[in-house]
Amino acid sequence: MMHLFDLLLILGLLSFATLSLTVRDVFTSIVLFISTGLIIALTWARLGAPDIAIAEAAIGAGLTGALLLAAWRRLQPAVTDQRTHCRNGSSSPTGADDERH
Amino acid sequence: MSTSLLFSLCGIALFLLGLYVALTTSAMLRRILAINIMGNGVFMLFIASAYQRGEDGVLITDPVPHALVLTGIVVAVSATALALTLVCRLHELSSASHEGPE
Amino acid sequence: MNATDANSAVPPLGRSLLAIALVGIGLVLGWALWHQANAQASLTATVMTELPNSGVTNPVTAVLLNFRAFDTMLELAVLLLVAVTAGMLGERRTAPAGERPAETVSVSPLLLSLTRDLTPVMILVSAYLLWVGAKEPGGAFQAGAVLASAGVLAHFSGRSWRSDHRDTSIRMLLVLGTGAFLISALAMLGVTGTYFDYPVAWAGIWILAIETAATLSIAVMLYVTFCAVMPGGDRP
Amino acid sequence: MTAYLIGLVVLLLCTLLLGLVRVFSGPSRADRMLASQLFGTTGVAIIVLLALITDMNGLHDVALVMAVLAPITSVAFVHMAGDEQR
Repeated sequence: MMHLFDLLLILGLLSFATLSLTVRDVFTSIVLFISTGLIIALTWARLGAPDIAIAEAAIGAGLTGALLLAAWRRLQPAVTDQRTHCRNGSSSPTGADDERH
Repeated sequence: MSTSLLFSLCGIALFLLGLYVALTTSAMLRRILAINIMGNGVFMLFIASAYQRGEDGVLITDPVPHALVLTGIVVAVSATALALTLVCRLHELSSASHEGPE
Repeated sequence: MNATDANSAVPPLGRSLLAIALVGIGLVLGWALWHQANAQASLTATVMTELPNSGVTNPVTAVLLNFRAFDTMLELAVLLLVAVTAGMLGERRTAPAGERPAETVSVSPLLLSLTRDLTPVMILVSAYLLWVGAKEPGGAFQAGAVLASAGVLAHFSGRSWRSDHRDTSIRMLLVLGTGAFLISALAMLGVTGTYFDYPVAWAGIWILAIETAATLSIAVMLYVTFCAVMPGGDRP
Repeated sequence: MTAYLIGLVVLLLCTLLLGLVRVFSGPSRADRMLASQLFGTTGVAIIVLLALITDMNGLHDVALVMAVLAPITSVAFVHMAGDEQR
């Protein structure tokens, strides 16, 4: 029965990571990455490493999400940001949305 | 198949997945995410190798890999933040030079 | 690797070759792991015999703060380096703009009351993690991360901490963790002749003091790094 | 008793994986974000149950930290993307 839990955990981890790295929309990718961090924290708890699970929970829930969303906001080419003078509509070299497949 | 081996294989899969995406994608933010996934795969290999059951079924975990991974996680989030800062700065500079008075 | 320049997507042939190579690496790694599975070397016994001499009873904290304290000190130095670099980048971003426009940040009362209620809880959890780290899971890194999250929440609700890294108090806090480790290493060199060889009687309280310094330092370093990523400068 | 708890954990993990559908197909960004917050709640429940099953008291602290820090991501989301109409 615990084996089933392990298999589900690994399945979820791999599918979250794969989807997070392959989905087109960058925002969805960020949300999936935050969820991947949560599943990784569950995995540390399962593997008997509560120290690391606390660190992963604190960093994954508190810092990574805020950091990635802030960077996503700054990389948005279309959204006008009054704080910076530049407003550009064209895609940029490091632009967030020019994922090619 | 033991639990340790199962999660070790999962760690290897995560590492290879992250490596593939980091080498093939062209979007910077996604590359940073991929490198993070790679790091998590390595951490999982460490923690899975530290997970052992004794003869009487009681859980024995090796604290040294745990300490190493704890250090690694904090350094990883810090490096991620630095990479994000650099990417955002590069994006702002290049878009300013596209729009700028030239 | 031809994929590392930012603007070129890898052609399909390169992708499939790369995928084949990575699958090969995965098979080799899996094979090595399979044969390694029964012959594991473990440091558990060594740590457990030395644990009574370390001053704490949580083995992970003992490894981090006593047995391998050099690693932890260098890690704090890495964090310091990152915080200073990111702080400079954030400063460069806002400096040429001259006067920053006075922003009208409309913070909802819901967010303000959430911050007011949650910040003490976060500080309490952080202190609890720091204190309990000697016996049970917890310690400086976890406490520092929770404290930095409290700072992030305060930043979002418009009451940001002073985060200018040129500020003297912020500078003191930034170097506090690495400095505490250095001072402790040098003091132990004078007392016992080895860098991180604490006297057994004083090890517990000494580790707690270093951990407190490291917690404050980690929280401030993570917060300064976070502020560099936030849009709109260091301060909202 | 332990078998019952393990069954409960497996069930919760299944619901968590089903939530992936909403993240993937949610029409708006808020839907995706809320699904991920729901993962956080489910994760706290799973960790508390794991603490009961494996008899590891340190896991309660994991659940505590996770529950206390969960609002920060949604606050960040509202701050960063709350003014959009999508």
